[in-house]
Amino acid sequence: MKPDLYGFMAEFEQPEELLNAARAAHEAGYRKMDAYSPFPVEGAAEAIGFERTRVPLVVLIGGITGAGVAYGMQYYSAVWDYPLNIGGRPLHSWPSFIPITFELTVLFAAVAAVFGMLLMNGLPKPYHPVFNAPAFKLASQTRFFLCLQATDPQFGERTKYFLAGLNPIAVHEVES
Amino acid sequence: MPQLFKRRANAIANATIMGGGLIFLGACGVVFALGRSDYWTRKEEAPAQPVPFSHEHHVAGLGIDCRYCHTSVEKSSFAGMPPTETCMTCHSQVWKGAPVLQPVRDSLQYGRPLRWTRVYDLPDYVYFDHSIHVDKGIGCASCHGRVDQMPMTWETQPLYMRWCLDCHRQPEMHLRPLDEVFNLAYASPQNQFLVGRTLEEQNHVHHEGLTDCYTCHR
Amino acid sequence: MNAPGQTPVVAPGYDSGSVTRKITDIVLARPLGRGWLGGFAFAFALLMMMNFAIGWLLMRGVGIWGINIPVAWGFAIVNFVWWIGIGHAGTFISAILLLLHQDWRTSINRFAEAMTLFAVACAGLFPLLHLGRPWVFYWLLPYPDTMGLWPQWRSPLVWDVFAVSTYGVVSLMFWYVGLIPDLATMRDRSAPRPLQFIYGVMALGWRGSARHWKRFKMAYLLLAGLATPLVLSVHSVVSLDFAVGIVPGWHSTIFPPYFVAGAIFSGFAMVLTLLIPVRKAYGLQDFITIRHLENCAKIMLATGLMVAHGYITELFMSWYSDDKFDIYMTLNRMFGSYAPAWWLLMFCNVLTPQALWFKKIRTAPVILFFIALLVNVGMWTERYVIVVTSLHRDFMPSAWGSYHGTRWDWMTLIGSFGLFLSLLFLFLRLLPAISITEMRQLVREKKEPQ
Amino acid sequence: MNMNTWRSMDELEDKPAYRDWLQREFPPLASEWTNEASRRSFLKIMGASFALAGLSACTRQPLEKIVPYVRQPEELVPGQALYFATALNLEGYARGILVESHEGRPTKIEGNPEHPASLGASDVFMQAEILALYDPDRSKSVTNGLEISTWDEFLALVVREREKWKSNGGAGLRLLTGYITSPTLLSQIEALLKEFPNAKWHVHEPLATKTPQPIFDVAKAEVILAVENDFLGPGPAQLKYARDFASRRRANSGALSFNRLYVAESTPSMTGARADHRYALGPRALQELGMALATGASLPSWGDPMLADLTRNKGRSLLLVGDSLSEEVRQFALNWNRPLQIAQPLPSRGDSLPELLRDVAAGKIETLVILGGNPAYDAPVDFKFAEKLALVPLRIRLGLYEDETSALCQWRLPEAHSLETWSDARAFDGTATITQPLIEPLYGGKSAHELMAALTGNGMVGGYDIVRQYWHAQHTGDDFEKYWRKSLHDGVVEGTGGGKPSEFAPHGRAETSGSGLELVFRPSPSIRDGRFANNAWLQELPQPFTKITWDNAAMISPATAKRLELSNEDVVDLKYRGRLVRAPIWILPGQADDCVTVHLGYGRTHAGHVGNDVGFDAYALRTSDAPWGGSGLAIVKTGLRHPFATTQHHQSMEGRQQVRVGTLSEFQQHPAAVAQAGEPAPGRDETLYTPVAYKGHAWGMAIDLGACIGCNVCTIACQAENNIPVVGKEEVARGREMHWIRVDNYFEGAPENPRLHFQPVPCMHCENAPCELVCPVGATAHSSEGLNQMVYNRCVGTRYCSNNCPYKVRRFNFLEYDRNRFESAPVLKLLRNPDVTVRTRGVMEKCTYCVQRINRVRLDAEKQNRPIRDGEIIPACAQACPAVAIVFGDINDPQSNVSKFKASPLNYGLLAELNTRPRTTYLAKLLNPNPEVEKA
Repeated sequence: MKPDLYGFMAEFEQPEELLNAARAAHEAGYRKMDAYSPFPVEGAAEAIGFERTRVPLVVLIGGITGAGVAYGMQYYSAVWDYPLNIGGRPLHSWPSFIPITFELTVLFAAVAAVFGMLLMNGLPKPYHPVFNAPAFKLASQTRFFLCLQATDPQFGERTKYFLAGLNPIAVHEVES
Repeated sequence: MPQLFKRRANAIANATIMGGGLIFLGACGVVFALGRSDYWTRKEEAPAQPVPFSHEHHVAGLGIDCRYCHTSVEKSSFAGMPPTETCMTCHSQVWKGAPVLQPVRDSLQYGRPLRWTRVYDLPDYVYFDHSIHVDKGIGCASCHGRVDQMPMTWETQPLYMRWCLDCHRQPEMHLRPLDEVFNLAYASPQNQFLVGRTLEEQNHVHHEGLTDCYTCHR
Repeated sequence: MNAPGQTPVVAPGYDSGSVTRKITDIVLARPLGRGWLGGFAFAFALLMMMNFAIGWLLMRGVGIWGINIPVAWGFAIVNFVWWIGIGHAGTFISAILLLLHQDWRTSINRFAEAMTLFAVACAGLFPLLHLGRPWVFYWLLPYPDTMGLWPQWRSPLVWDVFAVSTYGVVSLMFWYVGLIPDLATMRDRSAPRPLQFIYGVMALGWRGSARHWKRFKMAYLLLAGLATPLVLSVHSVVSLDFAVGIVPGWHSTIFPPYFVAGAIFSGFAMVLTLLIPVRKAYGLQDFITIRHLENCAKIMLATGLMVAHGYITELFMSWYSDDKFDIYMTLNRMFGSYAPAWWLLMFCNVLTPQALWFKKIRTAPVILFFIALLVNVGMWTERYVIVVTSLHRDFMPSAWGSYHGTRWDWMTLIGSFGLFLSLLFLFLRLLPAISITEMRQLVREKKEPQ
Repeated sequence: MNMNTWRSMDELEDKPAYRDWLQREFPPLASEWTNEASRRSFLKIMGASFALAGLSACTRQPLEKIVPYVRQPEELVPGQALYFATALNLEGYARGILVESHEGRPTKIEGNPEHPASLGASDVFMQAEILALYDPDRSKSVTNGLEISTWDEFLALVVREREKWKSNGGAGLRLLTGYITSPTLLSQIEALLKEFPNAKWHVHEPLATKTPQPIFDVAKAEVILAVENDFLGPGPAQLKYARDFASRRRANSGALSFNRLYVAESTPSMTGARADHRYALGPRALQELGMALATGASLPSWGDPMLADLTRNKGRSLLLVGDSLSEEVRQFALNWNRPLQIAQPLPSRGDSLPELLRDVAAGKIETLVILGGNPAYDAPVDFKFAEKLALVPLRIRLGLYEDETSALCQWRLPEAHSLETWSDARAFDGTATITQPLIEPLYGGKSAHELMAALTGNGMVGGYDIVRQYWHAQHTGDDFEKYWRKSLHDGVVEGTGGGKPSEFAPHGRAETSGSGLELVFRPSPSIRDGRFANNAWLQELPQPFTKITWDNAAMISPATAKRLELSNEDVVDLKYRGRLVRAPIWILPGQADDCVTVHLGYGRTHAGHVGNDVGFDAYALRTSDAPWGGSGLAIVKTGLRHPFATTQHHQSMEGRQQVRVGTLSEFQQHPAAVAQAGEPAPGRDETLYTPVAYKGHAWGMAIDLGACIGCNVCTIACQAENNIPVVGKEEVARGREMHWIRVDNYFEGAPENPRLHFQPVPCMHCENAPCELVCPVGATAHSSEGLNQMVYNRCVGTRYCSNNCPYKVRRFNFLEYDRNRFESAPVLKLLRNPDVTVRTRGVMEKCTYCVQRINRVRLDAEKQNRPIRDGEIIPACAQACPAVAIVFGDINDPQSNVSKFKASPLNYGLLAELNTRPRTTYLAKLLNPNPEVEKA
């Protein structure tokens, strides 16, 4: 078995096949694996044992920060740093502070969502071993791939046959 | 499929993102710092003058009072620049032939005024009044520093609005007894805060309106 | 899936592959057409005209415009409000319709979002230009300056700064996030190395991993959730520019809702004005079907009715308030020196959309196109009426005046179309105008029953 | 009082013609200055401006120079203004002034409280003189024909001439001047005439009658009837009359001792606006009215109770008739008024213009010396002055400008401005003032005294010596130096007042026989007889009632307009006694029917770059036999249109009670009712917020509409004090005039004879200022003393504040007005008030209550450890106001004058129902009509 092997990759026609394959692999005890598809396949993540994402939490934190920053900034500058009598209105005109607080809440939350997602996905990652797989460019168009990685303790020559047993179109060797 | 990118592309990608971020922050920092730098404010920069006039020599050395030359500092917004005559009251006797004083002599002879370079230059929309500050117990040194230690005169303060506000917000931290106003060497006491409070009473300093826009801008 | 007799949202007989090919080919395979070149050249010429006008503006000052005392706001603000309005459809379609599981949104959301971005770009220009001293615009931003001063938070203009910039940023991220998987597709389908490289960089190395998809979907959903209140807030805030003022004709509590309605109204009008020619030019009738146009028309009808309701409420309130200034303002709008504008907007925004009650009209692209055009004009006129007629006669008869745009006003307005269209043409040429990923899902879902 | 209001005759913005005109008038690149960069350099400058736009925020402050004196003048404290007492002339009459001078630059003119003709107030002409002083168009060099010459060459000429005169006793020498009261100059002329007995001196003054009207004590008059006599309007005694009249219209202080004013006039005047009963009658009707009074013939229905009113108060009533009425009437009036006559200005000596021209025609004249004046422009047209002048071999002119008259003279000598010369002059009551120069002649001019000295063979003596010598001769007592210094300091020479009455020699009545339309000549309220035509401040000053700037018009009544099918801006030919002038129409409510009023002073051809070709020249119709107009006018439509630039397009109140008016009796019955006509202002407690408490001072202003005579001086005084730029006709037409305080003008009641109201409107300094709330950068905020501060250097120019200002008192620098063709002349930098920032393009500005004055007083008080005294702070507008209609002070101090004003039941806030809490409030106007007349 070549040392510089990233894993074996099975190529499928339909998302259902991918799902079944993934489930089978998981039952077979494989853990280090990933599924690739041109569009989100319902249940694929769960099938490969990826249950929950922490994106919502990040967004929540972002939102709260935004609100805090916005209101704090306004309160500090208008009441504390340079109090001005503006048309006889009170220094702490809280109703006027709401719009900006809202806007910054949304802004911070949104930024957190996007960058949180990219960060957790480890993107950008222009180079990745899976791209070595022939025909993988179809992963962004029509085909579905299941990749069992070499780092998995169960991994071995037989893994290839195991995948082949899931009647894919083809099984590719992916060198790292 | 052949890899579109080399392995190191990942590193490069991350580096560009990190780097970009850092460069942006850095740029902000530079602008921020530059705006506050002495280069920008010309603080501690002694511009060339037609005559190398030394406050150090005249004030510390000869013990001439500020008001001898800056006559209107107690009367007017403008402290007053000494007319050539004032220089010549002494220099018609001492340093008669000194070449450095040639411009002064010429000035008197041909009625050509001396053209000094401004050291403290406030924007034209700021209306600063010397007389009131002196009258309320703000010392010359508070803004002009130890001119008695300046061979050539330089700016000792950034003259930012924030800087003005510092004092206008809590004058008590900068007040001094009226008889110390022209004493450049005066050092504010440890308990300046308390002293300042009492001085406020004595010098009739009112906080009210000190930070109004119209106090300085019209 | 489809109710009987309803045109499908995508013509039958498509699968992932064909969908992908059809959309990507517009960019990758299609040669530079004369149409595109001509169109872009025209748009770019307009853009240059605007630059000329802006240059002169910076040289001479806002005095080259028609503004005066009492009418200190003119075209600049009208254009700003109008463009921001246009910018509402995009996010509305992608965010709100996503949350409402409207499958028909998929084939037009990308396009609409792009339109939103470009409209916001145009809008953002005007508040800057209309400043008497544009070079100190940054005083409206909070930053630790050497003066110890801050923005004045009670001013709606400051709210605008935050609302518009937030809206711009969020829309941009929303648009780009949606693009990432498609960019990957482009990367993998483009032949020339440089193209692969560029798309590759932009795709951030997306590889469609299941984990990624899960987080991606979550983030996208949350963004939609965040964008929804944002869409509603932006024009509310813009409307506060007027509602907070005490000028009769401005000082009105119904402004926020009816501005938002108006915004979506004009937004969809613009979507139609652009989609109808584009789908024809690029032969996308299979993806952007009559169904889409009809739904847009329906939304226009609904929002149009809301706007009409807004107008009527305004009239009613000024009568009901018994406020002499308000009553005069209303009469002056209807019968004063700017009456034509008011009647025009009534015709365009209230009368015209009524035609959309009829399915025949809703499904006739050409007619729809012209109705949409009228609505665009009408909405611009509405803002003109609100800004100008309210100001030109407010409280003190002795200070009443008049206003009309100079040629510089017009050059800037028309020039802004140049900016908008130039960006749009580039977008059509360089990026997938329809979300490929979502179309793949769609064609699958549509297949399932078989 | 009925508040039924009507729409103004015309609202410019409704007229499509107006828009067409704007297209026409402002071609494509609208609002360029004429001297703007060429299109070729456009891109270059454009690039620069982009760069500038980017960098202006981040350029290092350049080094500046600071230049001390070589020898510092004794009295001068750098940074502090000095004030000098002197005087200005209007048609020869002195009005005392105090001139503010910064480091030797005169910057502002105020009235001299010591002076009887000024009383500390000023009129528009006095205020504007300071601009005239610096006017870059003033004549700058001695010129002989086309040659630039020198004073020496001129002196040589004089010497040669004198030889000739010595031989023939000065036959052929003639002197032509305006009306002169200067004792020194008169003595010099006497000396000349004594030396050369055959020489003659002629006087020409286009407006003043040969013997001017006597001055009466208006303050003592219970009833006044003014027939075509605008005694509250511009004139040598306006300030005194205004003060006295207002003193009888105060409802806020003491007993209500109101006088009553009847006015019959052909065209609305400031006096007419103050009338309790006003009648718009044409000249013929006015003459009949006058005769009826004089001869006791029957009067119109309202006439009898009025006459009764007058006779009831005989001895305490005045019958003021205009110069245009017949001698009988004037004589009758004079006798009627004798008891209240306090002064009779000295009649002008010297012969009249016709006599001069007769001699010219006879070829008797070799040398004509013209001191000042501008006869070639303003002499009666039938004199054909210009062509006659050409017959004089040697023509010498001393003039402030290279004007129409100079153009016809070979020797043209630059005259020094009154503020540049030593001289003297008498007020209407004979009070003499020694005028002193504030600055060396800017353009090398000389004074009339210096010229006369030359003519009398004394060579070039300085004005100082001449004037001082004269007064030395007059001074009987000892210690002349003391007397001299005191006279200079006070601005009046002691014991010179109280002019003696003299024989009455009437002149120049209107010719009122004949039929057809009648023509009425009036001096322009802004530029008088044309002598101020090159003064941009005055040209841009909105004229009362019409609010027209930069123009004059043929003013007709609405009814006449309807009859002749004329509308505003129609250009017509005025055909009058075989002469023709082309003039635009303005429909003026309150104008008498079938009578056309035109303002003199416009259509100048040699005024300067400001005054040339503004309006039409009405002198072209003015004949010597009817200087104030007459019958036989025909109007012919031309189909052309001429656009006006007015500052107020709409002059109806729309029932919004901006100006609140009541009668004395109403006020006595229900004091509060008059002022509370409008919607009440919400109470202090009607708010969710805790109201801001203003400890210490709280500045406020009260404007007494009962006193205001609408003279516009507040506007121009403010302009002078606050460096307010002139923007020109095009910008005014666009609604961009910059005046910080405007005088609104409303018509109320029936169009044929409406009531006329004035209302000065400065910034209200609202406590709940709507403008502040909406400024995104806090460029406008409240001070701890309740001032609505406007900080130019923080303003980014969103203009939101102006939109949100219900009073529309904010002004915006739409363009770089400081660089336009009126302001860009470098010499005008000397005029700027150093205590006020000169605003740049793109920033908002407005009335500051003259904060520079507030601050100056505050600092002085602080330095002296004393409180600020009431009345110590006087804004420019208040200081100039002759009627004391504007009062400023601390409203926290119940004893202050302003607090007393505001305590009056007549006090009300403009648009106070908006809860703006204005610091500037108004006192409602009270009329004192005669019940019998109202019945009749």
